[in-house]
Amino acid sequence: MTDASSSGDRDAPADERPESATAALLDAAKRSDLGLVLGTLLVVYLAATVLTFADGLNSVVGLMRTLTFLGLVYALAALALNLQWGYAGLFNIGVAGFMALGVYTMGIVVRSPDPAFGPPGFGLPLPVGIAAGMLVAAVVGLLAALPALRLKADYLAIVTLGISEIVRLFLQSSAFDTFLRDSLGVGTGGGRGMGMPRNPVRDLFLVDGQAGTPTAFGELVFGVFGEDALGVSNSILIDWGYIAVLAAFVIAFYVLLERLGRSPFGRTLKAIREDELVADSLGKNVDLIKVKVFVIGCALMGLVGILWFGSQGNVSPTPQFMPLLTFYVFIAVIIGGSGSNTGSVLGGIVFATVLFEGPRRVGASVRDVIDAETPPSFADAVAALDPTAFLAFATDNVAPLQFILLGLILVFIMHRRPDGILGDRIETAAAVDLSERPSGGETDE
Amino acid sequence: MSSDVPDASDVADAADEVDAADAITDEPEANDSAVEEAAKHVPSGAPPLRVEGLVKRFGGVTAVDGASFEVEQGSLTGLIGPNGAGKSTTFNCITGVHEPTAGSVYFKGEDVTGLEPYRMARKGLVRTFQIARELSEMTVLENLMLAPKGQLGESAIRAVTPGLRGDVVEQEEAIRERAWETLDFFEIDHLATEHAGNLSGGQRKLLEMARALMTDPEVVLLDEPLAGVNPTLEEKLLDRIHQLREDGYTFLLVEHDMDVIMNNCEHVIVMHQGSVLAEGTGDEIRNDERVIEAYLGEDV
Amino acid sequence: MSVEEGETGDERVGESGTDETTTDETVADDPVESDGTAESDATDADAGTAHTLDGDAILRLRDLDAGYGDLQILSDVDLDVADGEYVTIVGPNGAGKSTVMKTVFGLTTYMDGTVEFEGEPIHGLAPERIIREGIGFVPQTDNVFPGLSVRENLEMGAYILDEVPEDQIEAIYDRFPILRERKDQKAGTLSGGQRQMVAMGRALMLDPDLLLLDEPSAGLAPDLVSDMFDRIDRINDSGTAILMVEQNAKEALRRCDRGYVLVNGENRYTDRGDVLLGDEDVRKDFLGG
Amino acid sequence: MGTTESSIVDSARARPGLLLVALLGGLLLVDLAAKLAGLSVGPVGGALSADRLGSNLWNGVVIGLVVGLAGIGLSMTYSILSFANFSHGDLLSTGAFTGWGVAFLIAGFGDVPVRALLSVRDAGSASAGEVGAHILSTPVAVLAGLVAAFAITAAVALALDRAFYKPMRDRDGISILIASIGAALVVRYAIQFVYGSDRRGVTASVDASNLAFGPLGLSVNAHELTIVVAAIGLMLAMHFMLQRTKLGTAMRAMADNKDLALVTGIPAERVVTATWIIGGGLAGASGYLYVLLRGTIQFDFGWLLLLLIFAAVILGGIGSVYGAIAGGLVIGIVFTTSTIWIPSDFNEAAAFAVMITMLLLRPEGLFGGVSTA
Repeated sequence: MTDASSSGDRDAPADERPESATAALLDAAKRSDLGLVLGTLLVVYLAATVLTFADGLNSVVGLMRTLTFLGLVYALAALALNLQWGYAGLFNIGVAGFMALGVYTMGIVVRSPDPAFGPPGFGLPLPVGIAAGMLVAAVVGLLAALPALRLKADYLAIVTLGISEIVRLFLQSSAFDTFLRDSLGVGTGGGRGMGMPRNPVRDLFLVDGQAGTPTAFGELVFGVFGEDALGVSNSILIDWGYIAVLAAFVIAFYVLLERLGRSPFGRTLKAIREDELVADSLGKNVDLIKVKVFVIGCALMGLVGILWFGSQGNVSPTPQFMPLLTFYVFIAVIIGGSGSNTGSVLGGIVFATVLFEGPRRVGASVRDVIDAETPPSFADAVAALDPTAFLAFATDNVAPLQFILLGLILVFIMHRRPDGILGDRIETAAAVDLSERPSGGETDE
Repeated sequence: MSSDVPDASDVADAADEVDAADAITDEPEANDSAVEEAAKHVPSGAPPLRVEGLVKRFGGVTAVDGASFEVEQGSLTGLIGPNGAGKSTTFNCITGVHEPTAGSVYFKGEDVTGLEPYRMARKGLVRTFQIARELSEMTVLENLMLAPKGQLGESAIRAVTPGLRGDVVEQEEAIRERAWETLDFFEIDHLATEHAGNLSGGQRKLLEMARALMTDPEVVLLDEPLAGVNPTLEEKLLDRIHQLREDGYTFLLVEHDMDVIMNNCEHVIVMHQGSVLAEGTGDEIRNDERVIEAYLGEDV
Repeated sequence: MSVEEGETGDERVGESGTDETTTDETVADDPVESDGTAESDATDADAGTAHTLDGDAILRLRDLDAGYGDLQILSDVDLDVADGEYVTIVGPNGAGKSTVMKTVFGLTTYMDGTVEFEGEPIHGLAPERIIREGIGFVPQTDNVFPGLSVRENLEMGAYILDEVPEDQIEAIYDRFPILRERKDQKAGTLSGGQRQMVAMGRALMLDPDLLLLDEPSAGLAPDLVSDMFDRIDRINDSGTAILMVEQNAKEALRRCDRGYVLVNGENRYTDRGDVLLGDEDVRKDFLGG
Repeated sequence: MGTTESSIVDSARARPGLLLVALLGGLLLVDLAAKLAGLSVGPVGGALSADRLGSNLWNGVVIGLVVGLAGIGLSMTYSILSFANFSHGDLLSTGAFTGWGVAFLIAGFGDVPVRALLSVRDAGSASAGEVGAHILSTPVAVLAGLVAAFAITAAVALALDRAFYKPMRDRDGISILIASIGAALVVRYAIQFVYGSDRRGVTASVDASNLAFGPLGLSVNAHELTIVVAAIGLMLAMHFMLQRTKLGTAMRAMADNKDLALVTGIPAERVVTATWIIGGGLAGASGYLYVLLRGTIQFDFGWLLLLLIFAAVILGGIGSVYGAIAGGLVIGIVFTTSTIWIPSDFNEAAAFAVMITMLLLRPEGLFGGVSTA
């Protein structure tokens, strides 16, 4: 990639020469959205390889799996939020709540009615659960949107945050769990959460999802990559199978949202974001369109909740659905530049890998090479007057440092690059090419 | 270049698409506009716009105080008055931005008092803004393509469903063509792919009017279309307004440049302190003592 | 102070410069004389085309270009106000009258030209500094703090002083006695005329050399307008120079020393108020010709 | 303009939601009366002792005062700087940790290493609870901590303004709001990094610290009394500052009309500085008092309180200082008395629901706050 860009740099005419090598790289990558995303993933994989190279292929592939999974789920969430915020300017900071609604509804619908296995459910098939999850997220979104969209953006933010917290507190509540059990015969599991239905991808590899009895397909995959061949564990391979599904969803979301954006609907959204009165005066029913886009976005968030947390074995309201989750997604969108779908995918990947997982991995690696005992507290680390001891403390407590970094990056972006890392990517809002006059039309003069 | 007015025949294709769209689309309002669309071709005795006893109060301040007037079919009517006479508030009450405290607004004989701006636009009454409100992050072409009524692709489902998107694309092509023709007409076709935020003040005014026309209106309310426009462009804009009038559009024009009003409008309405002070031709108005007093101030 | 750039002005204009008594004579006492002057001098085109003063001016605008953002409203505006003088700016809607005033106070986008006050360039200064220099400003609308009492509104006018100038507040109560009665009432509950008094009082707290008034009669009931103009006359009589933008051109021109007619952001005519009042061309500018 | 009665009828007709809320409120009151009287008619009524209601109300007032005190700063930054400050909750945590560090230092000086005292944690033989200060045993330490909480938080708020918000002064409210989320992360996790993430007790237990008010059946804790006195004292000081000083008047003027303040010659930056000092200081003090009430401290408690503070401020009318206090009291009382009708799992949800209902029915709040943006 570096080669390609530097040669491109040399060939470029003087007046188009970008200012620096990084700018050149960005410039080249920008011309191909797919190239940009794949290039970023490649860099991430390279870094993952460097970090875990010594531990063998299984660790390398395992880390890559974790990073890819997180990158893709954040990309999905960012895409859904981008529809609301980037396209229509609706400042929804209740993302976590809508994701929770989606995944919990799915769990309740699909789980076995037998209370012996934890909170009982309706025992319906998974597709019904997914549809129900999206529907409930959409309906709550609708209830929130109908009155709240008349409010100013900062009020909408507070209302959506409040709704997200109300959802979490209900799911957390054992009283609510009891209430549901008494009235509907289903439960949420309260603070302990609930186990998620088996991932169908697992059935692809294993008969009835049982470890040790692979299907023909599983046999094939395990045979090529598995412990006896390349040495990658079966569970990691199955996870990669799920990642393929996630990737398909990312592509589907992307295509869906691009189509929405590149249509008269997207054009109206853009107009509403810029100037509601103009859209209104040109005959667009602004309120209806805002409600529509809010509801679509919430349904997608419900789906993202299912795809993300539904694959995690167990969900619990705290800490999984704290408002912090919403802010992560926001940071992903802001990094990529709100309004751009490519930016959202890229922002999701960059956030999850570089900002979310990166510091932990790097911190752990650095800690491994420091030969010092960790002081029990910050005050002790300072009082020790020993840089090594302090570093040991810092690398052992890398999580808060990472959040501080996130905060600083957020502020920095708002100060310096409000358009995100890709800069201002204004995407065409039409279903047809607008770059030049169609040849059929008369040429002027 | 000859007069490439995007008149009814030029936009027939697009208009047909629009009618077809109205029949299918799920929004009830669109059906109204389909009805209106049909009614448009039937000559009706009622004036396109009539305002009766319009009153608008904000708290204790009465901005419009019983204004009544009519705008005739196919006319270019001027609305003038000193600052604070209530012109803008009247405009906002007609277009539905404000709900009048009292009084009525009739569009082609139908009581449309208090309808939201988008419903007024769908009925065929569109307005421009005193300070041009271009959508600066959209290109000039996108600005224009936003406006037409009954776009199939404004339904989210149609916009994304593979089988239905074909119709959307087809209609988009027709709208694009019509947008280009409108740009030609206003001689801003060279700016089509420019972001509207990069336009000069005068060009923005042209864009506003072009965009308003893309809604296929019957009555166009122009709020100071010439403010901040240089003389060359001013002439061009006025010329376009006259051409469009001949094609059957009706204009109500608020403008502070008296010469423009006197030389271009066959009928002038003067507002003062929230109500209509005088009506007549430019010469009648110019020599009306009450008007002179309203403009120069009263003896106190 | 240099006066080289003062163009060959009209003699009539130069006279009315510094003397307060002149003000009284021309404006209040002798309407007959004004009519006479109008007859003789208003020979159309050449009447009142010099926009600057020969003598000293406390406020001096030269070739001023200004507007909002990239929208230029004023082009090459020249304007002078002499010490103690009463100057009004009139003109049709959208002529840029208020823009002149806001530009003096640094509230518009300055583009080119000079704004000098008492010999010092002031464009680019923060409003806080301009107030210190001795200019007070009464905006057209929203010109009181509605949640503050009358007295607090006045106190805010003297924020830059360390101590609240009690004697000045008393002086303003003396000037507008109704404000003394209402001193603890929230300004938001006052009538339009009383609010206008609060706004003027606040702008007078620092005893400015020049008071800018943006359409003081706007929104006032007709019977209050005359009172308002009388008050402005008295403020001027006590030595404060006035630069006023007014919609009610007739009354404003009748009362002022000199008037400027602005059309399309440019100087059109400058002359003694009564002369402009009688000029047929000026009238045409308002109603189109 | 009609008579008052007809305008009430009109507004009820125009706003059915309001009517609904009024009916619901009336129903709850009837139910409450029935419960107190020990009557039970179908779903209405039940049993409720006056003692329990009394202690619920008292607890509500105490929490409400703390929330209201915190809301003052949030309201001020909203009205004067025109943005919803999402880092305000973490200023509460800042005040609590720094203030309690100082209180510990004074209470436990000599017995425990200074570095442990300043980081509000146990060391060696002494647990945090044992070092813990108490208003009856170590009144000086508790009061000094309060002062320190105010001062240090004010300094932190000012530093945040200079670093994060000042460069964005002319930007739109949403951009600054997003930056404030970033600032919140920085502050919250800096606290975690320095003080650790564990929840720990801070107040000592002292015998006979409850004062009983026999006739009312109320048992009032000495710390609750301290909080009420301190919070009301700070509110009165705030009231005096706003009403009687030039700076306070200038703050109200800025909140009323920023453009006019500019042309009047009010130095905006100086007023902004004062706003951060006072708003931040009050946030720090309220965080400190909240910990005095709860007895435990944890790095993210301020953040968790933020929505309640927003609820209070919105209820009172965002931008109005007095509204924030009144809103705080309402939220506090809703928070504690809602347990009469619903499980205590939902008391926070009830407070948010009240806020959301308020926003939907009367976005300007009970007292019609300042409209910005």
